[in-house]
Formats: sequence, C-alpha cells, structure tokens
Amino acid sequence: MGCHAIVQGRRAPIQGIADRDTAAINQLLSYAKGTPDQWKPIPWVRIHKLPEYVHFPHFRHVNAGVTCQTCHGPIPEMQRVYQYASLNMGWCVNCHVKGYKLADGLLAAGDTAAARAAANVEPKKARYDCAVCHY
Amino acid sequence: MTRGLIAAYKEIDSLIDAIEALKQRKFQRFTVYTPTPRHEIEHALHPPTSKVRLFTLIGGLCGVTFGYWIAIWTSDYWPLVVGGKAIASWIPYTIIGFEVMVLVGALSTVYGMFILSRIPKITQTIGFDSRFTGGHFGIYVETEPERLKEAEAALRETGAVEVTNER
Amino acid sequence: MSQPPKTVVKRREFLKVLGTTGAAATAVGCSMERVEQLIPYVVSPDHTVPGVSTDYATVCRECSAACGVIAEVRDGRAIKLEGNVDHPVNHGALCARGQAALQGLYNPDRYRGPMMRKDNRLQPATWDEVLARVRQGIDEARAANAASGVRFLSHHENGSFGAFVDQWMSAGGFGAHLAFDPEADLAARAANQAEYGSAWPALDFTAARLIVSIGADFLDGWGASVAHQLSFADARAKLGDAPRFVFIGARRSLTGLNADEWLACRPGSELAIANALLGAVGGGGNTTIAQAATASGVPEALLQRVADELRSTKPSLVLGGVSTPDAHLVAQAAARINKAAGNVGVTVKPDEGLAGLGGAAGAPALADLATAMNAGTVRVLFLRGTNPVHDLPKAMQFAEGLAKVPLKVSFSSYPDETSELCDVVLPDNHALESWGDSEPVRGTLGLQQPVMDPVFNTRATADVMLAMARADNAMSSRFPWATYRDFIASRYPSGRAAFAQALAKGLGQGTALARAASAAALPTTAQAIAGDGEFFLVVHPSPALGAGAGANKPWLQELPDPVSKIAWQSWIEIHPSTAARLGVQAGDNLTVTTAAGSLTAPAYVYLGIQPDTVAVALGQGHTAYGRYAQGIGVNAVDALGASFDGAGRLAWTQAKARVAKAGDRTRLVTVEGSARQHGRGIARAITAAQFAAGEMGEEEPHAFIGDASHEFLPGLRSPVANDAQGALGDTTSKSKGMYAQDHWSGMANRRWAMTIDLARCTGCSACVTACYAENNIPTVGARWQGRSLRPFHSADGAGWDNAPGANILKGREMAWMRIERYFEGGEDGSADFETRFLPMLCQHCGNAPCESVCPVFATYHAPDGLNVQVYNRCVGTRYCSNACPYKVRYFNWHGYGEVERRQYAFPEPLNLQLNPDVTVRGKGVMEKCSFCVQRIRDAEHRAKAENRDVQPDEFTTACAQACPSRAITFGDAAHEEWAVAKQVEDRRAYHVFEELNTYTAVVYLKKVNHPAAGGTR
Amino acid sequence: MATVAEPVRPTGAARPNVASANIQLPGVESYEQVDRDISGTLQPTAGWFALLGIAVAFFLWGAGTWVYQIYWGLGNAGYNPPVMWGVYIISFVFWVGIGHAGTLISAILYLFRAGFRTTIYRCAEAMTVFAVMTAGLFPIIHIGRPWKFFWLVPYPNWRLIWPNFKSPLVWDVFAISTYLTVSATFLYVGLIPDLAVLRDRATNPVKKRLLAVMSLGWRNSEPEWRHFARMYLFLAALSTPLVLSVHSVVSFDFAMAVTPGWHATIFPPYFVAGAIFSGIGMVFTIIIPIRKYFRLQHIVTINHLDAAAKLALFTSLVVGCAYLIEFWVAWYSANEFEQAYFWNRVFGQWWWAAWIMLSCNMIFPLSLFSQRLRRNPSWLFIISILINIGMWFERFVIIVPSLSHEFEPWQWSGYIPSWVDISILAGSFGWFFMWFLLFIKNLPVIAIAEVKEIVPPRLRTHRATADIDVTGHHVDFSPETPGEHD
Repeated sequence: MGCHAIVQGRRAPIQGIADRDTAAINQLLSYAKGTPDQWKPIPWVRIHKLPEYVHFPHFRHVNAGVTCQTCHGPIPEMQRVYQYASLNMGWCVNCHVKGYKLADGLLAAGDTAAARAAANVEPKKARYDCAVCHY
Repeated sequence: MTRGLIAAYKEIDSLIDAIEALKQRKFQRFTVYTPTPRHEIEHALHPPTSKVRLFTLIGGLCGVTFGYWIAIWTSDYWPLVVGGKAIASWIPYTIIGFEVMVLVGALSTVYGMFILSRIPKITQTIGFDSRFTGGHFGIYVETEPERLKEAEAALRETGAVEVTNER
Repeated sequence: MSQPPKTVVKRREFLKVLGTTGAAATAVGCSMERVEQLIPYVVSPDHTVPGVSTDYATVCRECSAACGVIAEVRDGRAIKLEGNVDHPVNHGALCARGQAALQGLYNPDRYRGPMMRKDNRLQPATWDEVLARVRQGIDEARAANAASGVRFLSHHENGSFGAFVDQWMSAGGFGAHLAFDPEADLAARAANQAEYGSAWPALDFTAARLIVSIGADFLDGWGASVAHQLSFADARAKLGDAPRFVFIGARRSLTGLNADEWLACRPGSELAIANALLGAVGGGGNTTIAQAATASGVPEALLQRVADELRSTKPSLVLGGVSTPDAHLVAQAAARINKAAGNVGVTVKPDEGLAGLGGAAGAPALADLATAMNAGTVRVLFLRGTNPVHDLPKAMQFAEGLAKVPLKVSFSSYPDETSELCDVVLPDNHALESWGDSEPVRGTLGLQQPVMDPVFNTRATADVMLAMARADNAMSSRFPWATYRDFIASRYPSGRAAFAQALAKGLGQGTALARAASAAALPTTAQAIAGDGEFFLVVHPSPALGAGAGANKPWLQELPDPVSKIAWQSWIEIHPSTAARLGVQAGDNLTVTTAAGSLTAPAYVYLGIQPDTVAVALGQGHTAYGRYAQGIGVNAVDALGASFDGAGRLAWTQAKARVAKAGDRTRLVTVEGSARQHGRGIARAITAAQFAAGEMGEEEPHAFIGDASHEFLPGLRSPVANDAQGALGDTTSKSKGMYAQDHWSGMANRRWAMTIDLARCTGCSACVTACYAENNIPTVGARWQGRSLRPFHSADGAGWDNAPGANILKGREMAWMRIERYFEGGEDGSADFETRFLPMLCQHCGNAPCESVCPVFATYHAPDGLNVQVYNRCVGTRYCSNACPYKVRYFNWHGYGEVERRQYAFPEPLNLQLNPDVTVRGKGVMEKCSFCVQRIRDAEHRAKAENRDVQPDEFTTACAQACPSRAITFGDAAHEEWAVAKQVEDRRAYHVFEELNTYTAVVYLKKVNHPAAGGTR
Repeated sequence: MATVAEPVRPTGAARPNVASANIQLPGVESYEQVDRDISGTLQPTAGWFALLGIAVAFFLWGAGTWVYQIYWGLGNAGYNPPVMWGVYIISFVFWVGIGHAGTLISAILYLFRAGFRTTIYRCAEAMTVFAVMTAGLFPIIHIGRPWKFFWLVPYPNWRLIWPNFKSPLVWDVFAISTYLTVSATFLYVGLIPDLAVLRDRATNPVKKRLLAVMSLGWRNSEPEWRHFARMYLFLAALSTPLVLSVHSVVSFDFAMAVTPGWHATIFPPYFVAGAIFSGIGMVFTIIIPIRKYFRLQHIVTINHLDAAAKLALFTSLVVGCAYLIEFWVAWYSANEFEQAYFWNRVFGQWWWAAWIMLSCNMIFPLSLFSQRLRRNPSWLFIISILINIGMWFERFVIIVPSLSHEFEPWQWSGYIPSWVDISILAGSFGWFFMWFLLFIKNLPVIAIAEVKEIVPPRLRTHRATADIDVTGHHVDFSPETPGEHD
C-alpha cells in the first residue's frame, strides 16, 4: 500500500515515545546503498497473512473508507509490528454484516475531530455471500 | 446399639408371608430385597408408581424444543438457500427435533432413575447382605430397639433361614 | 516460502519465489503460522503493479496460421492466453493448441541452459563454451573449404525469420536453408498457387449454400483452423439458410463429424470422385460418375445426387485436402470445380487469402539433405524448432545421416528426439519470450513481442545468430542490428516510432517479405497406394497434438480426442463390421503391418471409418521430448515409407496394411461412457425444414406423471427458483435475507446464465483447454499419477500403476467442462449417422439437487444465481456429486496441488502458470465449474472502482472467450440488455433433463440438421 | 456342571410362537445356578486369546491402511466416478443395520412381552453398541478430509457458520450419535444389577472394588427394582421409535437424492426391515457359537432360537416383498430412467451382485419355514452367514449400480473395490469382534437378573417345576392381597 516510501535514519525520543530501534532502521537503509542498480530488495517479514483461499481486494476496503488502523492497528505505536486483528472469518463477517462505522475507523486512526463529525454516518455494510471471498 | 434386623429367605412364599406378618404387626420401615423383580412382592407391597415418567416427559419436551430451535435459529442466523428450499424449512427439521427429543428424554429418564433410587451410593451397605444379589430374598427391618424382639419373632416364624442384627 | 532473501534477486528468480506460493495455495489449510518473507521488486518494471494484470499482444506460434494472442501477465509471468480481437485471422478466438502454448513456455523439461556433448552425453555448459564450439565448427568447415556444408534446417515460421536465416546463411557463404513444416498441406498450397495464384485463399463459408470437403479437415488442422471455424460456425448459425455440408473421405474426422452427409469412399479414390464432380459442374474431368462410384465404393445414386446438388446449388464451396500421394491432383480438381462453379471471388477469395503459408520446403528436399548428410558432405547442421527424427519416416534415414555430421547444433528448447542427438544445444526462447513478426493476411503484420523475461537461461536464436554474425568478419558488415528487435523494427515500413506504437495492438501494416512460393507446375501423375494387405492405412494428424509438437503439454495430452474421446494413448480405428469379422473387441491390441514397418495399439471400434480401412493418429510415440510425451502410444510415421505427393508433402495415406490381433489387451483411456443418448433428449436437434416450418423438432421424450412444467424462463429471470413452501417466491416473506430482491446488497437482481448454441458448436474442445488454463485444473493422466496398486512401493515409483491415464481409466479426469459426443443412427454400421457435440458443464440450477444434500453448506446457491462451491469448507462427502443429474462435479482424489505428492500436477515451473485469482484445490475436496466467478468478481471490482454498474456483456467466461465457434454466450439473464437474455428466448432453447425441475442456468439451443432431400438426418 | 436340556418337543396343541414362546428353562434349578453358569463364561481361555489376537491383527491392518489412504488420498480406493460412494458407505449402512436387531430385541420385543428375548438380548444389545461404533467410523473414513469431520457437528464457532440441517448427512449425525448414546446407556443400565451380582461374587478385592463402582452400589432392593423397571420401560418406549427412525434416516441418504434407484418412498420401511433382518442374522452368528462353547444350551434354549428364527423369516419376507415392489414401481412409474436402471440391476452389468442379494435374502431364508431347520443351530448358523453376505450385497446393489447408471449415459461407469477398500472392511470386522470378545470375557453375556425372572423361585411347599407364564409369574400362586386389582 505504498507505506515506507521514505525511511528516516535516526530519530530522537519525542513525547516520551522511546527511541526507535535505529540499528534495525539503519539496516533498512543499508539495502538502498549506492545507485538503484545496486539496491537490494528488502526481505519484508510477513505479519498479516490471509489463507490463500480468501480473496481480499485491498482497494475495495480502502475505497470504502476503511482506515488502515481499523485492521492493522496502531502501527506507529508498535515497537515491533504484530498482527493486530484476528483476521479470522468471524471477524471479517461481523464487519461485513453489521457494517463499518466510519467514526470508529477514524478514531482508530487517531482523528478524533473527524470521528466526531462522522458520528452519525450510516454504517457501511458489505456482502456476506460466501463466494464474495471464497472462489 | 441395634438399628435393625436383616432376614434372609430361601423361598419366595416365605418372604411374602414375612411381608404380610410385618404389615399386620404395623412395622412401617422395612426394605425388601429380591434377586429379581417378582410380581408376588409387588402384590404384597402394592407400592406407588415410580415418578421416573415425569423426568422422561420433561426431558423429551426440552429435547424437541431445542432440536427445532437450533435448526431454525442457525438457518436464519446466516440465511443460505440450498436447492431452492425455504431457508428455515421446518419439515426436515422435524427429524432433528425428534432425535434430540429421544436423546434428552432417554438420558433424563436414566437420571431420574438414579435420583429416585438414590444411586450411585457405592460405600453404604447398611441393611444389606451380599446373598441378596445371589439366590436369597431378604428383608431389612428398621425399628425402635424395644420392638426388635417382636420383629425377630415375626421373621423367624415365617421361615427366615437367618436373622442377624445390623449395627 | 522460507527461502532466504537473495543478495541480488533477479526478476526471474523472484518469479520462481512467487510461483512456489502459487503452488502452495491449496484449499487444504491456512498457513498463518509460517514465517514468510516477501521479496519485492527493487525497481518495479514498467507497467507492473503487483497483483494487477498487464496484457501484451503477440503472436501464437503453435501452428503456421500465426493467430494473434493477448497474453495476460501477472507479476511478470504469463498466466493466460486469449485471442486478439483485432486480429484478422482469429478475431479473438483461440484453439486448444494456442491455449497450451503456456505449457510449452513453462514446460518442466525445457533445457534450463545451453548444453554440450561431453563424454557422449549432453551436459550443461556456458554460453561462451557452446558459442566457441559452434564458431570452431564453422571455422573448421571454412578451413576445409566446405562452407556450403554448413546447413540450416528450421521449422517453417510465418514471418521474417526465414528471410533472416537465408540472409545469414548467404552472408556466411553457407549452404541452403530449409524451412520445414510436417503439418503443412503443401499439395493444397501448391494447387491453390497454381489455380488461384494464392497459396491459401480466404474461405467464406457464410456465402456458400453447399460445402463439399474432399478429405479437407478444415476444422482440425487443415490450414488456419480457427479462421475456418469462425466462418463455418457463422454459416451454420444461419440455421434454415445454412449451407449443407457433404464430407467425402475414408474416415470421418472432426470435420467429417460436423458434416450433414458423409460419402465413405476408399482411400485413393478421392481423385476419381473429384474429377467426376468436376465433370458434373462442366469443368472437364475425365471420369464419369459410374467410374467414380466403382472406384470409390460409394453408391452411384448417392454420388449422382451429390453431383446434381453441386451443379444446381450456387454458390458452393469445394475443398480438396487429402493426404494420399495424389493429393495435389485432388486439390487441383477441387480448385477447378470452384472455378467452374463460379465460386472464386464468392466463397473462395484469393486476394484476401492468408499469407505467409508459402515457402515451406517439401520432404524431398529433406530427403536430399539426409542423403547429403549420409554422404558426409554436411559439416555443420543447425536445427531450430523442428524434430525430423520423429516426424520423418525411418526410410529417409535422417537419424543415420545426423550421426555422420561432425557438428550438430540444435536451437531446440526441448529435449526432443533430434536435439538429443545433437552435439550442442543453444536453447531458444519460447515464442512468448522473443521478438518476431508474421504476415497473417497479405498487407497486415502480426507483431510478436516478449511478454516476460525468459524463464530459463535461454537466448533467442535470432539474437544468437546476430551475435555470431557480429563476431564474424565475413558477416558483421551485413548485420548492423544489435538485436532481432532492431532487425524487425528496421524493416517496419512506417519506421521505428510507428513500430513501437503498433506493438500495443500487436498488429501493423506492411509485409514480412515471406518468400514467394515457387509456383512450379504440378506433376500430373502420382504414385498409387502401394503395398499388400487387405486394409488401407490412414494416418492423420491429431487435432490436439498435431504431428507431435503438442505431445509434451499435459493439457493437450489430457484433452480427449474430439473424435475418439481417447487421451494419453494411441489407438487404431476400425469399423464395427470389420471388428466383428476379425473378432476384435475395443481395447484388443492390433498390429498393423506395412512394407515400411508395423504398429501395435489398442483397437477403437469407430463407426466413422471405411470397413476396409484402419486409421492411426500422429503425435504420440515419442522416445524423448520430456516426461509427458515419452513412452506414450506409437509413432504412426513408423509405418510409413518415403512416399510423397506431387507437392512434396509426406503422403500419410500411402500404403496398404495387414491387420492382426496382437493377442493382449490395453484398456482404452476414454472418457466416453455410452456414445448413445438412449432417447434421453440430452443433445437435441431440429431439421432445417422443421425449423422453417416453425416446428419444435425433437422434444423431451419422457413426460411421466409428476413431470415439471417445461416453462423454465422464470428460473432464469430470478436467481433462485421458487421453493416448495413458496417462501422464496413470497415477496412478503421476511426470512430471505440477501435473496430478497430489495436487499441492500442488490445481489439478487442478477442471474448469471449461459447459452450454448449446438448449431454452432463443432466439438473442437478449445473451451475445455481454456477452462484448464483459467481455473488451475490439474491434469491427472500422466504415467506417475496413476493410483498405487500395491500397499508398498519404492520412491522411484516401482509398484505404481504406470500406465498412462491410469486415473482417467478410473474416471478421475477433472475437466470442469467436457464435450459429450453422441451418435444418432448408424446402429447397423452404415455411414448414415449423425454426431451431436454437447458441451456439458455445471448447469447452475435454480433448484440444485446438489446443494441441499451438502452437510456443511460447502455448496449453496448464491443470490446472483451461481451454484457456489466453497473449497475450503468442503469436507468431501461427495454426496453432491451423487445428487447431480448432470455429473459435472469433480473430486480431488489425490493431492494434485501438493508438491510432495507424486500426483502433483504442476511441477516447477508449470506452477508459474497458475491463475492467482483461483484457488488451487487440495486433496479431498469437490470442485466444479464456477461460471468463472473470479471474472465476475473482477468485473464487479472494476465497475465499483469506476463507480458504475457492470455493463452488459462487459466480460465473459474463459470458455466463451476462447470458443472459435462463438457457440457460448454468458451473461446476466435477468437483464434484457445482456445478449444471453435474448438468446434464451430462442425457439430452439431447451434445458437438459428439464423434467427434473432443476431450472438450470445453462440453456442449449438445438442443433440444426440439413438432411439430403428426403433424408431424416 | 448343569446338564444340557433336551429341546422341548412341542405338542401339536402348544406350538411355540413369537409372542409367547415356550421359554421355560428346565435345565436350571436355582438362582445360584444361574449366577454360576452365566458368570462361568468369564474365565479367559487360550482360544479366546487366540481369537482376540486375530481380531486385533485385522483391526491394526485396517487402521494402517486408513493412514495410507489419508496420506495418498482417496484415489487409492476403488471409486470410479460417478460412483462416488463405495465400500465405505456400503459398510456404514451394513453395520448400522446390524445394530438394529439389538434394540429391536431389547426394546421392541420387551414392549411386546416376547419372553424369548430374555436370554439373548444382552448379546444383541452389546452387538448393537459395537456395530454402531463400527458404523460411525465409516463416514469419517469415507470423506475426503476426515480431519474436518467435526464441521458436521453444530457447535458455536468463529466462522459463524453452522451445519446445513436440511442435509440427510446431518440427520445421520444426529440419528447415529443419539442411537449410540441411547443404546450404550440401555446396555449399561441393564448391566447394573448383574454387575452387583458379580461384585458380590468377586473374590479379588481390586475387581470387587471396580465392580462396586460400576454397579453404583446397586442392592436389589424393591424400590430400586421399581424405578428400574419403570426406567427400563420408558427407555424401551423411546428406543422403539428411535430404532425405526435411525434406519429411516439412513435410507433418506438415498431417498432424498434424485438418483434413479434411490429416489423412492419405499426406502424407510424397506431399510428398517432389512436392518432388523441383517441384525438377527448377526445375532445368530454370535449367539450360536457362544451357547455352544460356553455350554449354555440349557439357558439359551432351542425354543428361543426357534422363535428368533421365525422373526428372521418374517423380516426376510418383508425385505423380499420390498425388492419385488421396487421392480413393480419402476415399471408402473413409466419413468424410463428408473426402468433402465432396474433392468441394468438384474440383467445388466450388475446381475451377479443382484442375484447374490436376492438368493441370500429372499430365497435361502425360505428354508426357515421348516421347523426342523429352525431348530437346527448349525443350519441357523449357515443361514445367518448367508444373511450377512446377502445384506452387505443389498447395500452394494442399492449404491453402486444406481450411481454407475444414472441420467447421463456419457458418464456411465463401473466399479471395482481396491485392496484398500477390502482391507478397511476387514479391519472393521476386526474392530467389531475385538470389542465383542473383550465384552464376553468381562461382562455377563446373558442378563443374570432377567434370566432369574423366568426361573421359578423356590417355594416352601416344594413345587420347583410349577408352571409359570411368559413373565415368569406362578400361574397357580397368587396370594390374596389388597391392591391386586388396581
């Protein structure tokens, strides 16, 4: 989803949030030494994984206004990224059936003002037919 | 001190006579043992009908209700059409209702039998003699110490092969 | 994929990594626990967004027609080929062989890199080594003043490549270059050239009122099959006004089975018939009907009637395409009939003809080459894309000659019989990995471009040759181009910029300078069919495998032959009466002996063959060519001698043969249960006369008590047919959830449905292979995939049933779509029988019997009318298959998707072809046609992204897309704007087994027959 | 040791009949003898260990084969689509059917007061439990992904999706599990008084303790008997419709599909009759050797076998009638799919299976009309084996030919079981007999307490051989007591 286009080498602790693990970030930088043809691919460790028999189009969810944090959790606060949501079927279907409340999503994203504004937006439902995800 | 008397009988008609004798002498609290259920004893004691059937009824009703409910509720919980049939289709669900009725009904019947005949009681053997599961009939009479003599007499004259004190 | 991150991940390796996930993607279980590493692009290649397909237009090189294809490329790997809609030859359709090109690209037995013979064994080498070796060989030849002893034998390819090689050879002062194509009907080409001045005129079947084919299998391999089929199907779609089709030949091929009438004639007597017909239309001809009748064994009255028909019916279309030694004369006669009947310019259009078919060398030229090799005058021999050791008769002694050549250089990409005998192998890129051009029709260029980086360490032959030329003082001056792409672009008439633009569509204007064919006068005589024995031996190319090039592609091996429905096997076709006379049962091994050699294969008792004739298909009997081709069947060429027709094509029907029972049996690997309908009205037909008269034709034969209403449109208009309790039909019913028309999801407003027009369908089976390609269907017939026969077997497979097709013998084939072939009539063995092809796939019933029996909702009815199979929910009770009246559900009997199982169907790198949009099913789950639900979802996604509704006919299924007959229409039957919604109201529409009240979503349109006057079928 | 009772030669007047067989046990003098003779079966013998060894070997071979099949896939079984069901489902129906006789004898005949059940019902009941245990394995062996079998059980789960209660297979899950639970309970509660007997006869203290726990402290007191009898009556009353429903539900597996040869309303009664028929066959197969090798002929008298044989004959006639009606309906329905199928069944590719079925289930049992043969244990044993074979093939004929010869001629096929099918079938017999052998050496194979019911109790005025009626009541001894007439 185009995250981490830019990596900052080191950053001091702010607002009591501890200093990032700069060693790791420097290692990250080491992949992009020299000219592009010398760059190495970053072997990202996969954290969020759906089983192969589930078809999950990100763009449908992003277009529907689902904020990243809704599913991936507060990534910025994570010292080490972990799987935030269970990603099991019940978790998916609950949201599809009950509908996604924009306010909650924005709140998760930390945008309280917008959340308050979106307080009474209709929850956005999605199809819960099996063949929407499984084929 | 003495709680009661255990009498063992070889013959069933002696046992019946003993029961009659105890009844005539107004002994209330006595237990009859028999290796196998005999109608003669029933006729002698004419006890009340067992309450087991209530357990069966209640169990069965709970079962059939649950059977239908689980089938119908789950169908409507996530409605999926199969073979163009109604989503909550009561006709096939009758089978579920029936089977669960039998299951719960049967188990509650057994449960009722356990409750009513006070089993399991593995340790308590007061007023019981191991011969009663073999070839012998038996009576265990509980009474006040002063009437023990009278009871013993009644038991002996009806032909008990043995009368012992239970303490 | 726990594979460590590469220091520098090359794109190709990255693709392999991706590939392994594809294979691991089975429905068996989720693998959340595995720690995986994602290796992204370092610098993303142009137009490549991970997970989003890119389409590249290029050229199909599976046969000489050079159709245009669009390759769907996902994450840098081609996953699907579809016809190029703008292409003048195939107009978007694509045959089974074209679909299977991908399995050539990802073939697990391809050379992974250059090979060189060391201690008498081909061993991997570096490009420098092999190139040095080749240069050394050339230098030696030059030193010995025998530069002319350097020869080049290539597969004849439509386009500039031939000219390029010629130029290269002449520049080097080398000998002549031969371009060979075993399947090319040189006789017809030469005759056409002579008579029409065009090697292959465009054939317009739609303009004809009568089609007469004299042995020309224009639907299965004769010329540009797809182009012919498109036109033929359009002609048939004229229903009442459609042309009548008479087929004359010794064997009813797929084309013959599509004919309304078959004149079964003796092989070799076609010329007499052709001449008689020529006489009948007043074009001369030296044979009378009576003579022809006696020569051919066709009843005179019948022949007379056809002759009269031909005389009276205008315009007509007569095609001559036999494979006897006098083929050129038959073709010539046919052409003359067209001339005399005034068909030229009407049904035969020389000026719009297919180009680029000329210039192929005849077999005699190869015979000369073989002689030269045996004489030791050939010093260096280059071979590209051709396999003469397999394709040519032993009598031509090609293999022996090859042994005498000091340096044999093969550009072959596969370890075939010929390249295995070579000293150096410089593996060529696959067509989908290389540049090129073709001239499908005169004046139009089909541009071939690489759709992905090479899978293996291979190089395009042309580029290798350019490199060699540049390194060679004698040649460098004449080869200024850095790459073959430059060469092509430099020749592009309107310049490089235009070339780059044209690439997008894969088509351009101009000519590829295909060499002008020699319009040499045809010899007026021909050899007779020789040999003793009471039977004629007819050898014909296999519709799927061609002359053998297709044999290493499991899709094509698994594809049942459209005529015999046999797969993974060779068979000998024999007429029922003959079989009875010889006491032969189907499956008894027969030995066919000719002067040249003998063949042993199981007998297939076939109505559509002359009683005095046996037939064998080409294509099998490989001794090399990879795991899928090796050790299967017999090579029919082994029974042929060096006998050619006047135009130099090897005469496949050249000899008489003796036939004897070999004594043992081989079970036929067939998918056919019963070839008769038993009056069950599965594949129905109506005669043109009835149709014109407004009658209904054949009706559902059984109407017993409790028979359902035959009114099936309601079942198509609403996604779910009404149930017995009426709750779904009842608009006030509350418990309908997403099945309610007014549900917020709106899913219930659609009803996906399909119509199949049996009047168009020719049974070519392109749809079947397209389905395999689209839906990751495993092939199960390979020798090592057979089920175990013994409890204990060693790892090397001893103790396993290694007969090819062992799984198919047990009915375990997985084809979601199958073509059923039913015969009508001919029970007495007469030639007067009709064939009906019926594509059978999941009918997506409105009242599906399979759904209600599934205990876990693994199959259920989706609100948009699909009968869904959820693989990951399926526990494999197989109850649904028992309940299904159409028997279109398939079970994963083995772990076809599990790498560690020997039944694994996608050995690396075949797994790179797997469609990422479709789950690879695991062991123990049921699967079936999904109406390409992934395409439906994709269309919905696109529409949503563009914030619109799905447009009518915006997309279609893989089978419908591929169908060269345009017989399949898919869409939303609940909305009038979709084509399918109109189709279902056709008068010919019917449902299979509609009395079962299943309300199927697949509607068949009755076949229309054109019986001869007074005939019934 | 008690002497073997001579078969009672029935006089022309009083022929034994199913309703009130002549159930007297002339060879039994006293309650003590009952205890002695029946618990006499409990001493392990070398022969028993040998048999158990064989059974376990078969079971292990079958289990190993199953593991092999799970690893390589079901393709190793003989399935030949469209024959998607084969030996495993055949054996499933076969074993469920076997189970039915037990419940019939212990429950239905109890309600009918058919006294001859007394001496054989314990064996039959144990057989029921073990047969249903065996049957329950087959659907799991049969499905493609056995490790997902639990999805057929309704339980709250994070997928939020439940089984499809419209599917006959889910009905099966309910029917079979209910049946197993209820019949196991039935067997156990019936055992309680006998366990008490064993407890009080036991000398080994460990064994005594164990039996004390198992017998739940049962003391043969009159109130216990009263509730026990009531409970037993209601269990019988519930089991009777249950046993009828179970095989009806199993028959729905077929009747609910449109497949020709399956889609028939006659199936439930036809299956139930067949089940009971096969069950009685298996009862003979089991009880005849037992009564011979444990010398129990004086308890399981020839009269009992005779009566049971009549039941077998009756059910055989019902089954035979069902066979014929199927053909008649196929003809009468004018449904050509049905007609084609039934023709193929008897005269087509499956004639051999059909004729095994017809001869074993319809023709040979007719010999039971002869009283001499009915009273000949060896003949009964032979017939019982034939019945077992015939009933297995009945299920074969119902399942395989139907599937192999369906609507679509293009998909017609054949079917040959592979070595895997055969091994697992053999393994199932090993499993069944393993349990049964363990049973007969650890628990009384004949209901001690109930046999005592039909043994005349000792009387002061020595009339030990006084006549008793079917319930074991003294005909000429009924003391005048109040409450007699309620």
